[in-house]
Amino acid sequence: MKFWLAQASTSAPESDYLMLALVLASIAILILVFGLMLIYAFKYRATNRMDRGQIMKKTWRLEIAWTIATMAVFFGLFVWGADLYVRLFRPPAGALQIYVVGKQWMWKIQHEGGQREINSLHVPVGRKIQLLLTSEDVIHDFAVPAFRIKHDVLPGRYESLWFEATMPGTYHLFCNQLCGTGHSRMVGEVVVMSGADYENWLAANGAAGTLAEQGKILFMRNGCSGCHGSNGAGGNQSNSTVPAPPLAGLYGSPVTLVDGQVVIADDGYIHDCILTPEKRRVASYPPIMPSFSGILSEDDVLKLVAYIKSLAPEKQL
Amino acid sequence: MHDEAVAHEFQYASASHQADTAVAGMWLFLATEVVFFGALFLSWIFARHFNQAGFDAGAERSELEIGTINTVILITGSLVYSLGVVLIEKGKTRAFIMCAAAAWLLGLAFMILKFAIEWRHDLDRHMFPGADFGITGDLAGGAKLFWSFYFFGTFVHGVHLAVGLGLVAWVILRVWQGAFSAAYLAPVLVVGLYWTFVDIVWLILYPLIYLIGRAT
Amino acid sequence: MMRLLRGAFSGSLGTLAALFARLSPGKKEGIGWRVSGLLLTWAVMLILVGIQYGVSRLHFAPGLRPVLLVLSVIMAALAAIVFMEIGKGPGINRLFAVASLLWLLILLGLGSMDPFTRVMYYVHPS
Amino acid sequence: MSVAEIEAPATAESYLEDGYTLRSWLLTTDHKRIAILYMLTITIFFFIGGIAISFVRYNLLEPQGMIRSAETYNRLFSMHGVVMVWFFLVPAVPVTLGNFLLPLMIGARDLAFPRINLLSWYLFVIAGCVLLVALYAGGVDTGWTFYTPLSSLYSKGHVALAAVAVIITGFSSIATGLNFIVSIHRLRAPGMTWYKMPVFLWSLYSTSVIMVLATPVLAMTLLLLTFERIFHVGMFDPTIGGDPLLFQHLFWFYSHPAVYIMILPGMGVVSEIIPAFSSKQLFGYKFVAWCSVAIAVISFLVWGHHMFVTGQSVYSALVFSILSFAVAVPSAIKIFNWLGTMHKGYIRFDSPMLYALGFIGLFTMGGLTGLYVATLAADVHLHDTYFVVAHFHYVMVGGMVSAYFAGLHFWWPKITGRMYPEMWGRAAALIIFVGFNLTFFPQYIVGYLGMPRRYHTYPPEFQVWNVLSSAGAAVLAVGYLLPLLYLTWSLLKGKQASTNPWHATGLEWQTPSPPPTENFETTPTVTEPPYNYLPAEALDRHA
Repeated sequence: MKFWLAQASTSAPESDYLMLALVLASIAILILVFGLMLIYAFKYRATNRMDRGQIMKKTWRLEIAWTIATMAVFFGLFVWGADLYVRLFRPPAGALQIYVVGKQWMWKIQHEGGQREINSLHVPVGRKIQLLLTSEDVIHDFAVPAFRIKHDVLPGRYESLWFEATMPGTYHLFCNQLCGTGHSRMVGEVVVMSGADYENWLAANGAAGTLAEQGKILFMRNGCSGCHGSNGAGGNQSNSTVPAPPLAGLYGSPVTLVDGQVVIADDGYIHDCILTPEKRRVASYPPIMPSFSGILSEDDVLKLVAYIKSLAPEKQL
Repeated sequence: MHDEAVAHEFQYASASHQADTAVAGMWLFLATEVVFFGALFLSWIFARHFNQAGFDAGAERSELEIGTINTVILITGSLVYSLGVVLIEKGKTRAFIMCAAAAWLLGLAFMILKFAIEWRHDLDRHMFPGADFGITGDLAGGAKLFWSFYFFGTFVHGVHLAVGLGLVAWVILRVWQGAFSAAYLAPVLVVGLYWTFVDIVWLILYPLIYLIGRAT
Repeated sequence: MMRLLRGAFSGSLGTLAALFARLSPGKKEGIGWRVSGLLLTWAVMLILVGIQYGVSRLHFAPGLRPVLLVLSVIMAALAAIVFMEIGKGPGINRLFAVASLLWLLILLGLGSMDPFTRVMYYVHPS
Repeated sequence: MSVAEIEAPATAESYLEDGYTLRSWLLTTDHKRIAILYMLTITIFFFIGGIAISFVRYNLLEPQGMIRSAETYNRLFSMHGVVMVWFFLVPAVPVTLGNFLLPLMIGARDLAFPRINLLSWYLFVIAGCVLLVALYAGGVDTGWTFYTPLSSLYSKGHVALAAVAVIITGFSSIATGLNFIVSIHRLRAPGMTWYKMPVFLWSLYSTSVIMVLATPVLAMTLLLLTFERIFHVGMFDPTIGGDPLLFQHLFWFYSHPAVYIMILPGMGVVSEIIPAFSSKQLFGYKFVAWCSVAIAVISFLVWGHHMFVTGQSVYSALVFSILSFAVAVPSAIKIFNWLGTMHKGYIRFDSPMLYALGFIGLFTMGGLTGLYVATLAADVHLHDTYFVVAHFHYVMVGGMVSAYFAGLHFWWPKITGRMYPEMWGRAAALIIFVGFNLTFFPQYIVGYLGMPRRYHTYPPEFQVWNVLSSAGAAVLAVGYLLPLLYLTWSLLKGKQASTNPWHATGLEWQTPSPPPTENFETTPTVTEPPYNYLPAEALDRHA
């Protein structure tokens, strides 16, 4: 029998303090409501013929008093919860990025070094981890109760979720959004390890090249290099038949779209350019990029994104 | 014979009390229709916001001319029915029947133009967002969203218009039979409100379908 | 206060309807002026549709999109005021109409706040 | 046809004696008979939903699941949700007690549109039949929320049929709300000003506002879903750039206010019962009345709090969170006013009062935990866990069903002309209170510990809480079966009820029990304020 939940991330204690405040406030109000109810029920029972005295008549002052008191407490709770929430969903600097793909009914996880796992996630303790989540079919939800974090995983876009584990151990990973028959089997574990253990684990599970290396193979195989050049140098009349934007150095740099909007070429942008290029068409190139939706799986897109990222010079922004 | 002018259901104080209440009931029903179509408009906002290029590319393929003629037809239909209401209030029952019949025919003309001609034309050009959708390439997704909106929205509006045609036909019949007249107008007014409301919905759908996507 | 607002509201609707009637030639009483009011409204609506159609033919600038929508809203308002005679009958008719618009605003306003402010995914400048 | 003469027949025979044929019931336009028809129908659905959830609780006795098939399990809880929400909770109080009492309370002879009222019952029955067909064909497995793209493109259940059933019942709900609003505006008896209306009518009015202005959005949403389901393409389809979150926005635009469709009438019932059994005026009448309206309006501004972790814009989430706190304020005001009503009253503990006190307690607990899930960061942890399940069951079952039973016991003598055995009534109220807490309190804990909703199997460490909960469900089932038995018994053997057995105020208590078809022989003129209870009289009565 378990009464308490492990606090295994930096945000867990913060979330629990908030819960504690809520619990204490509720208990106080429950004591007030149940207390008054029971006292009145007993004291003012019809068979008790004691003199009631003057019955309270003026209500405005009382009504306004408890309205304002309630509002003040509520506003305090709102600010507290909002502050933590905003910090929880703002990705931190310098985090270790791990990709998570949900599909009916499993979690597929890819590390930057190319290591892959299913229904388990190995992370080092004491490092900020940023998860980039997407789904191949329906909406899933990535939840780790011990970290007090949760986010829906949607098809067709990336979501970001971060945490910093503070305690080595193995914790539950649940899908919290009903995703079909196997919903309750879409569970796994998060294994938090010391830094050294994590390095060992990475080495022992070394994959066929890093994610970026695997992406490079796909880049050649799917004909991307035909237009964008073999090293992502970009296309022009000399080295390929069609003009296509250069990809080296693209990641993290601003891109001007046809409608004049300027966006930063981040993971989500590159992902969209591969699967739905019409959505955010880049200016000054003809609209000839075909959509790879249905051709490339989400895993493949991840690898391509990782490859394009690796073409960017190390930027210190 | 039963005098309709003074008889009323037993929860009302008078016939005019009942008639006014019926009209108020229709206004409230139309309020529900406003939010009903509001949900459709919100889906338009979402779809276009996330896929502007494709959505507009789809919209460019819509039949602007037929859409515009249909808009004129519906406006005229509302006008004619409203003229009929003015006339029947002054006791000109036959003139009302003429007007309502004209409104009915205009409604029918809209239906024929929309579903027999425009829809068929759209389907012939493979605009139904199914397997052999006529727009391919990058813009296909957004265009499919547009045409989903188009077929769904015009269908739902068409169902409303079909109900309107039934109601107007019923009113014409009852006026013909002498059941409704200047002395007892509530059903005529109630149907008129609905009839014009269907027109209003089209007035909003018209720019969403035919106009907005044509900017360059 | 409420009564004043209600009065002002239905009064202004009545004035608008009457204004359309007065602008038109014909008798000011009886059927005549109501018929001409209806006809005038119809004519105005046709002109607005004409403008909408003309602009769309001409491949207009994107900035004109809201104008096209506003024209439609004006036409819808004209239909409600003149054809549906919203100014007539018990005051709750107006109450229901205004409520429906308010709720439409809530739905579209709060609903579209999400797509317009959503950051699909942003990378912190690391 | 239904156009009748002004003067009603002089014979004041009760509405129950006005024809005994099946036809006289099935074609009736009498609001009281339609209320009875509704009462029978929703009782059937209550037990269908109850049977479905019994299997669910049975399954959860073991971590690996007592029912072998996960598919079956998903269909069971989905059916429980769909049936309970749309075929019991949403209609429950308005179409039964509301239908019966609204004309009586405003001093009218019927609702404004009696035939539309009958139509709304038929729509409800048709919707119910469509749902039963869907159930017979195998049911749905998407949960009652029908989230896309699971429901539109992936589910193998009968989503379209279920959606059509919900659309039809939605129109039934719109018809009822429309009728109520127009009746309250147009049919009040002479002297019945807005501030002389019982609070129950204020809450029915507010409920109707939600029914009328939220339900159409659900209808459109489910039509879009059905379109997408049939043609495999549509506005929510992420593969072509559609946004699945759009579905959630539209769905919750209805479904969050719908929670207040469920709870507002319950608050209205309690606002009638507390003064009646305290023999005292309702404390802060205008506040309680206007709080209903405020809840109805603000409830439309908070739907996004169901989507704090779904990928909605952070800015939206902030706005929806603070508005969610705002909607809790009027609810809190109501609770304090009910307590203020009890203060210095002459309190009697008949069964309606016991149910009403149970309502206050359970609703307070449900409302307070609502604050947890309105608080952004806390919701991140609690979202889609059993905590949420417990929270809304406290509000909707602990609150709403208790209030429905309270109202049923309070007005039973008026509706049927019979008294039920009082001791059984009190016993059932206690059993329900205890059983309810045993069922749902453990779910708060197991939810905090992380157990997700809608899980067919679960990690063994959660088993203790699930077994406790299932045991509580068994107690609760007994509590809900008891009223069915003794209320049915009372129809046959119960004591004849007097016109006003509880010494309550209000127009409905001035006409015989059961009331005549035309409600009042002559239209009453109202001069007194509501809840004109005289404590001195009460003292004498019990001396």
